[in-house]
Amino acid sequence: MDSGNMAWMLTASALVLFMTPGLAFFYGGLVRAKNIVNTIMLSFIAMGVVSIVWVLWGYSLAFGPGGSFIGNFDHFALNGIAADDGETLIFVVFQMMFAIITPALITGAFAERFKFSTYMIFLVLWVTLVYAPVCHWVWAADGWLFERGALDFAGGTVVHINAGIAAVAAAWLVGKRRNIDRGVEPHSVPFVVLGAGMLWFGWFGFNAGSGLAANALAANAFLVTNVAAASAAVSWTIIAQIKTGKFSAVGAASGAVAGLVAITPASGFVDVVGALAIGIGAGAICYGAVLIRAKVSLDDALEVFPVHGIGGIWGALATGIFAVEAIGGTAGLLEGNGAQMTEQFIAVIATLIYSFIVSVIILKVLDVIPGLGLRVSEKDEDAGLDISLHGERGYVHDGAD
Amino acid sequence: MDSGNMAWMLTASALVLFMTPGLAFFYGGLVRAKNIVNTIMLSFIAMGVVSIVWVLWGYSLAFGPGGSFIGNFDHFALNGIAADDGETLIFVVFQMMFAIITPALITGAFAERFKFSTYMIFLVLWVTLVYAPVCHWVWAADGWLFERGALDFAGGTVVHINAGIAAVAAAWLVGKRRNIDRGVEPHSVPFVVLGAGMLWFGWFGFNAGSGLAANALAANAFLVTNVAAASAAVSWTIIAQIKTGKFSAVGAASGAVAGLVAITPASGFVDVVGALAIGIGAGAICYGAVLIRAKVSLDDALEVFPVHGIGGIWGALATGIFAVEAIGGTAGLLEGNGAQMTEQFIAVIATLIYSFIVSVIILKVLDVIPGLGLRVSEKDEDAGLDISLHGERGYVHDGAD
Amino acid sequence: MDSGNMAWMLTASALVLFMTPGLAFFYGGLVRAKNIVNTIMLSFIAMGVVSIVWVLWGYSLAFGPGGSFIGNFDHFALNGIAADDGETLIFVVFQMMFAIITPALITGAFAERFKFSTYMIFLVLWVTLVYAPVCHWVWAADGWLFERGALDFAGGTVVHINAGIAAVAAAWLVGKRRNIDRGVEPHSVPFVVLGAGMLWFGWFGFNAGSGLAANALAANAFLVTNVAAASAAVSWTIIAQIKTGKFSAVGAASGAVAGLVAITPASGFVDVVGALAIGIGAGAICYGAVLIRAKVSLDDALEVFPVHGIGGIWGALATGIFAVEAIGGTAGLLEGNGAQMTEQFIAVIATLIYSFIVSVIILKVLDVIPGLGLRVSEKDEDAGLDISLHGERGYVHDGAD
Amino acid sequence: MIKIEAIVRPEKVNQVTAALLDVGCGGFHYQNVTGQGRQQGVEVFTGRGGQTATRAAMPKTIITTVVQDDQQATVVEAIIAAAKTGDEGAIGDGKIFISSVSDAIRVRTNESGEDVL
Amino acid sequence: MIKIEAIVRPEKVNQVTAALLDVGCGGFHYQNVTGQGRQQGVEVFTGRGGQTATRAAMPKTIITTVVQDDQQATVVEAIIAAAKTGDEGAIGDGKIFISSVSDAIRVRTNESGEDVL
Amino acid sequence: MIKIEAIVRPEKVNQVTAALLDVGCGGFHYQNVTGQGRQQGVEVFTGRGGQTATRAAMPKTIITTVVQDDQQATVVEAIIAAAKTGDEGAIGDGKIFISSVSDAIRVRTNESGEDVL
Ligand SMILES: Nc1ncnc2c1ncn2[C@@H]1O[C@H](COP(=O)(O)OP(=O)(O)O)[C@@H](O)[C@H]1O
Ligand SMILES: Nc1ncnc2c1ncn2[C@@H]1O[C@H](COP(=O)(O)OP(=O)(O)O)[C@@H](O)[C@H]1O
Ligand SMILES: Nc1ncnc2c1ncn2[C@@H]1O[C@H](COP(=O)(O)OP(=O)(O)O)[C@@H](O)[C@H]1O
Repeated sequence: MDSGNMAWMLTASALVLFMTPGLAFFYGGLVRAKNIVNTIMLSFIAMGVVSIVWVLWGYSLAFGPGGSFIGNFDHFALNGIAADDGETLIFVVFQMMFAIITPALITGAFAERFKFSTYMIFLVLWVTLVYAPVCHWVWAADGWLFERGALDFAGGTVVHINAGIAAVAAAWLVGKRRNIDRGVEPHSVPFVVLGAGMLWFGWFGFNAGSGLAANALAANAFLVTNVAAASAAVSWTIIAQIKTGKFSAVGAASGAVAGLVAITPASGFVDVVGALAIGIGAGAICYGAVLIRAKVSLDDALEVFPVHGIGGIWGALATGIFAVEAIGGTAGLLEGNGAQMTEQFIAVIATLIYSFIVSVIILKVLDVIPGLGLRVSEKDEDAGLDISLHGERGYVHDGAD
Repeated sequence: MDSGNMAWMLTASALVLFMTPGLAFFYGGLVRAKNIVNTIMLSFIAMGVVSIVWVLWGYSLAFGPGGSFIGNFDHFALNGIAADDGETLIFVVFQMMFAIITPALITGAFAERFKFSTYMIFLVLWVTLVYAPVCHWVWAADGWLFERGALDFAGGTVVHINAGIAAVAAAWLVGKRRNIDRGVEPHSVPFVVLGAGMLWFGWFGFNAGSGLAANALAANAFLVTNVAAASAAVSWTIIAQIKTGKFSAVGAASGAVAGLVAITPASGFVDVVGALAIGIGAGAICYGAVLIRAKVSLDDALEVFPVHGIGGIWGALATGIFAVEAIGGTAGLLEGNGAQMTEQFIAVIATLIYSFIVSVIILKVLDVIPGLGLRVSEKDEDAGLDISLHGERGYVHDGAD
Repeated sequence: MDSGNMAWMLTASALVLFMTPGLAFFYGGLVRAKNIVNTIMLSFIAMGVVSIVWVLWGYSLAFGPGGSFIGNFDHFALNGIAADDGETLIFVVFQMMFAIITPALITGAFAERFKFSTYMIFLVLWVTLVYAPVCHWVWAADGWLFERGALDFAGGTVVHINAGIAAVAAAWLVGKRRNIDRGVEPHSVPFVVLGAGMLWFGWFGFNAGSGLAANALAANAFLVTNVAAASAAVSWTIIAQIKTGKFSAVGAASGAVAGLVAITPASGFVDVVGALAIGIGAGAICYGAVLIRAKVSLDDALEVFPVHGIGGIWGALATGIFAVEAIGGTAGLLEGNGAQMTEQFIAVIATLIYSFIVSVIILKVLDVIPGLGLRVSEKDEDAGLDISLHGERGYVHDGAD
Repeated sequence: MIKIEAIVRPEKVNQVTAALLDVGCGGFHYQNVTGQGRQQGVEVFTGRGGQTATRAAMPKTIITTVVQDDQQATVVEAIIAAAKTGDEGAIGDGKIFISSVSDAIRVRTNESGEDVL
Repeated sequence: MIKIEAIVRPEKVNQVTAALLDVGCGGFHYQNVTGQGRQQGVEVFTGRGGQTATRAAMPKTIITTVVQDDQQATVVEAIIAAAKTGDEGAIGDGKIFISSVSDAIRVRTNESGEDVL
Repeated sequence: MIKIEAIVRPEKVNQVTAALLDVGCGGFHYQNVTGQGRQQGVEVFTGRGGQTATRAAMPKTIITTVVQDDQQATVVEAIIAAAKTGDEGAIGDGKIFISSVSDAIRVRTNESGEDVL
């Protein structure tokens, strides 16, 4: 790997890492003030736990030799990777950052009521049993979806659909929050936008880094990433404005994230016109999905499925529609390659089914283990998780301190 | 473009994008708590709207072939840019980030009272009719200022003087805020400094990226950028301290921004001694400009003209004074090339006049279009724009939520 | 320097600069709300003052030719560095960022009570008399510790032990804060985690940039940096949970920082297994050090010595233990090179003694100079430093504004 | 006219205010306070998260409503029903203080007296 | 001695407090509260910005001043003049409550009674 | 029953509340307010940090405790001792207001009267 590509991959890895604190603030701003510490901590501790899992066995399961379904333990603790093999080392690092943020995304579904101790174990199990296999299917050279030719440049299926559907499982099993009939006003809109800004910034590493090189493909990925985020932010904002008469900043931020989600699988395959279509579509579709989600009884608190699940599905299909052969080497539906759509469908469905089922199993098991369980007590939920689980108040402004 | 240069330009583009959320927080901290969402949103939505304008026609008008005044529509929707032309693609991206932040800078002038719907249209018109032409003059190969030899390494005229004088037009036409006779205390000093930190960080991409390569010139630009920011922060802080007896953190942050503004045009041409002079001068001059601005009746709410306008003018002239031939290939006044000062003057004056007049016309037109208008109602202004325009409160800490 | 290495060093320099605002927020969140502006400002102004000192004489003293103890003034104002010598220019920049954050780290010790005017002079003196020499010893080609072969890849001794022991001197001489018997609750846990996220992100530049190239060594440094931060965050969190029953977010953030500190000297020498050991150790050791510090009467307000001093010592020794010859060219104790431990010990002890003594002398002198003095008045301390020294309130949310 | 001040757990505010409207209160206002009574302290982390300290003063919300004298019993009952934890109640559920108000004036209309409530 | 508590729109605080000083009030204090009266709710976004909900409880500020009995009329008038929206007033302009205070003590000097105000 | 409201410097809250517990107060609550009395203003920066303005209204904390009538003197004394700056006191140390409370009810138990305090 030449120094230029290495320079970019080091940077891209740092950028993707920075997305997880970004997510902490994006999610943190959306909850009530009494749960801010907990919400931030759900993301932050993922940086801790998942990094360890990844270097011990996660990477090996995801990218080690094995079968078409999952790798093996050959690279346990990065065994067998030479100290001067920069290409592999930086790939381990870059992929680690993806493994961190994926389960952190799920936490939006069960915000404001999940047991923290159980969550730490959930992280270990979910990365091992769900993330690593799906990652292997899509990105490992011998993964079955990779071999079929499903396109997922930067993680539409592996990261977003995967997290989105696991979020459904989690929201369902942990149950509805107490006392939210009046709706929950985000306690800090600035934090939501700060988080969105950090995510947008970091996403350039996510998408433009996924070609593992600093070349024209990376520049294109960067361009379309920005355009999709922008157009989804605008489309969500305008649609919400038409419906309510107000320009929601949280909506603009959510739209940007929806656009970023949708362009993720497509960023190595589409041009700027495709990006505009994907972005505008993402803003509209995910906004609609949020409205529908509000009508069903599933308390996916921070809309993980409507944004990451639906946004990811839209992106995966849109990749099949708008792929431009001159860019990523594969033509899409609009260039006459309808077959690609089938592969995209298969990847989506397979991820949805596998991730949902295994996530349910993991959560069910954690629920019945004595001393664990998914949900905090009513008393702790009412008082807020910050005081009850973390012994910390988010903000202390009173005269006494 | 080799992988090293591409790596740096990808990074620099991400850094410049990150400046806009930085600006959102810098400005957001300075306003009253009831307008925080609006202020942040003015910057954030620019990332949306301008990105779309830029890839559709903005880039083409700014850098497409045309005349010495403006480009044409040849590259509408990036038409004619090959998928493997990384050099052009990353240039489109890098320049897009400049087009985003420039109108976002203007928003400081009309903070706390501008109609948001009108603003979204203003963004489209201003980038098209003011930003694109001025950008063409200065940076396109056939731009008239470029051909005359005016020096503007990273956007002193294109970005800062341009935004600064448009800010005067906007503050003048939208009128004074209600009820500010007691002065407005920044509602969140931490956000001001957070924003300044993000701006300072992102500015390395702005200036050190403007040579479009990772080489000694970039390293020098990085160095002088940091030195000018630092010395302006210190000079503003000390001068304000002498005058008032207090060390204002907002002053230190404003000084840093003033220094960054002033070094922007110079960063490819001066050495570290020039940077110290430019920085110290920027802190003193912009501080004085703020005091003078407070004496005239123009309610440029967040001091856009004193900092970006005056700072930009000082930087443009200082470039002519301190340019070192060994660095950027052009000598300045101190090295005996007095003629360069003339070019710098012409660029400054041309930008001031053109941007002011066209900004006034745009705003006047928007003011009279039925259903638009520049200013929110008194009731909305009093209640705060967050609730009235955005349906959101910045901070919700009360017991009920 | 090829474009790839230059690209990475530009990026790494920006990342390290970004750590100082990160530190401002990390520290700022930990203090009481009435001192937030002051605490942030202590870090922010270091970006101003130290940058100036560094380019004028700091770099020259640290890296100019001279003796084994300190450089000389040959490179005053960067005299003699050619405009096209990118390699030296970027080295000046990269090292400048280290010189900025080191004294900023010390400020945690005397938070909430130090005189700001005295602090600005302290910055100049400390960087000149303590930082520059120690930096010279360890990193200059003719530094005596460098010549002996002490290993410090990215600044365990130069930055962390150095700041940590100066913090002891400062906390001791400035004395205990008033009215803290009930303990101080951090006033903003979100800011603490934001700061920790920014630090973690920036630290990739710190450590992976310290090889001055984008190569396998940088990738390894990046990897072990992340792993150590992660494992220390987890170990601190779990140990604190076992002791108290709560999952402290401030603890997780502090653990991450402790891990980052400890891996700093080791990051160019150890592999992932070493990083896990160093990280887990750092979390446990620094947590214990905080508990012990709370028992002695030294009011090192934000635990600079327990985290940076003890964490840095652990890292320096652990480098000697876990160094892997295949990575950094030097074997450690576990590979049979016990002699390395001796060098590590000498570097630690020398830094502790020199930094402590000279810091004490500087502070004593500042204390007795009329008009200076270390500590604010009781009245100013009680009212909070924000209002009394800075004329600013951190947060203004009352109806009147 | 009397003023009823109820200090309750912050998480009960929505229930209590809904209950006030149900029994015909014309208005109310509430704000966060820090309060201490018999409630046992909670442990919070101090400093850098190593040490903990016990804080007995806890976040509470005080809800104030001015009503006619004869509404006292109804309103107090409504507040208690809404603010109590479970059937048993729990320490820290709060207190209600009653005091007299001599007049009330509506800013908009200059009206005064009981009609204003 | 009487206590005058005025619940007003937050944006009126500067005017009201200036008016208090004008009519010779010796001091006051104010704080943000959330209040609900007849004022119609405003629509706010909830959750991720898709849905909206109506909130009738709105940010208000309560200004408290303790004055001598005979100042009641002057002070109330001053507050009304400063706090009213336009000439007509608007729903939500606020309310003023009067109650009696039995004593006032100055911490600095231990003085008590009307001189303290 | 009387209500004692002490407006003190924010930095004195811990001392005052400790003093309240010492003299046997059953509970209290406190909150931040902005207050103005005779205290001279402080200069603060406005806008972008160039200009300054004088603000006379300063952050204060109001501590409220309801006690039995006969505790008035003890409690007031305790507050003054804890809230005063130095031996002399300083302008801005605060004020204490006393008013009467007609009843107190404990949410948890429905008890009322002096036992509740
Ligand atoms: N005497 C008092 N004066 C003012 N406030 C009080 C008083 N006693 C209790 N409070 C307030 O009521 C809250 C609940 O009181 P507490 O004694 O904890 O509950 P309980 O009455 O159920 O035992 C306290 O946190 C405090 O805010
Ligand atoms: N009975 C009451 N008790 C306490 N506060 C009240 C009461 N009625 C109104 N308020 C306060 O006064 C504010 C203004 O009341 P509102 O009824 O909206 O205005 P208006 O009196 O102009 O119709 C409310 O938001 C609330 O804070
Ligand atoms: N008449 C009053 N009504 C209500 N609050 C008052 C009154 N006078 C003073 N205060 C409050 O008491 C605080 C201290 O008053 P101040 O006059 O500054 O102190 P001192 O009594 O020592 O001269 C003020 O900031 C204000 O909050």
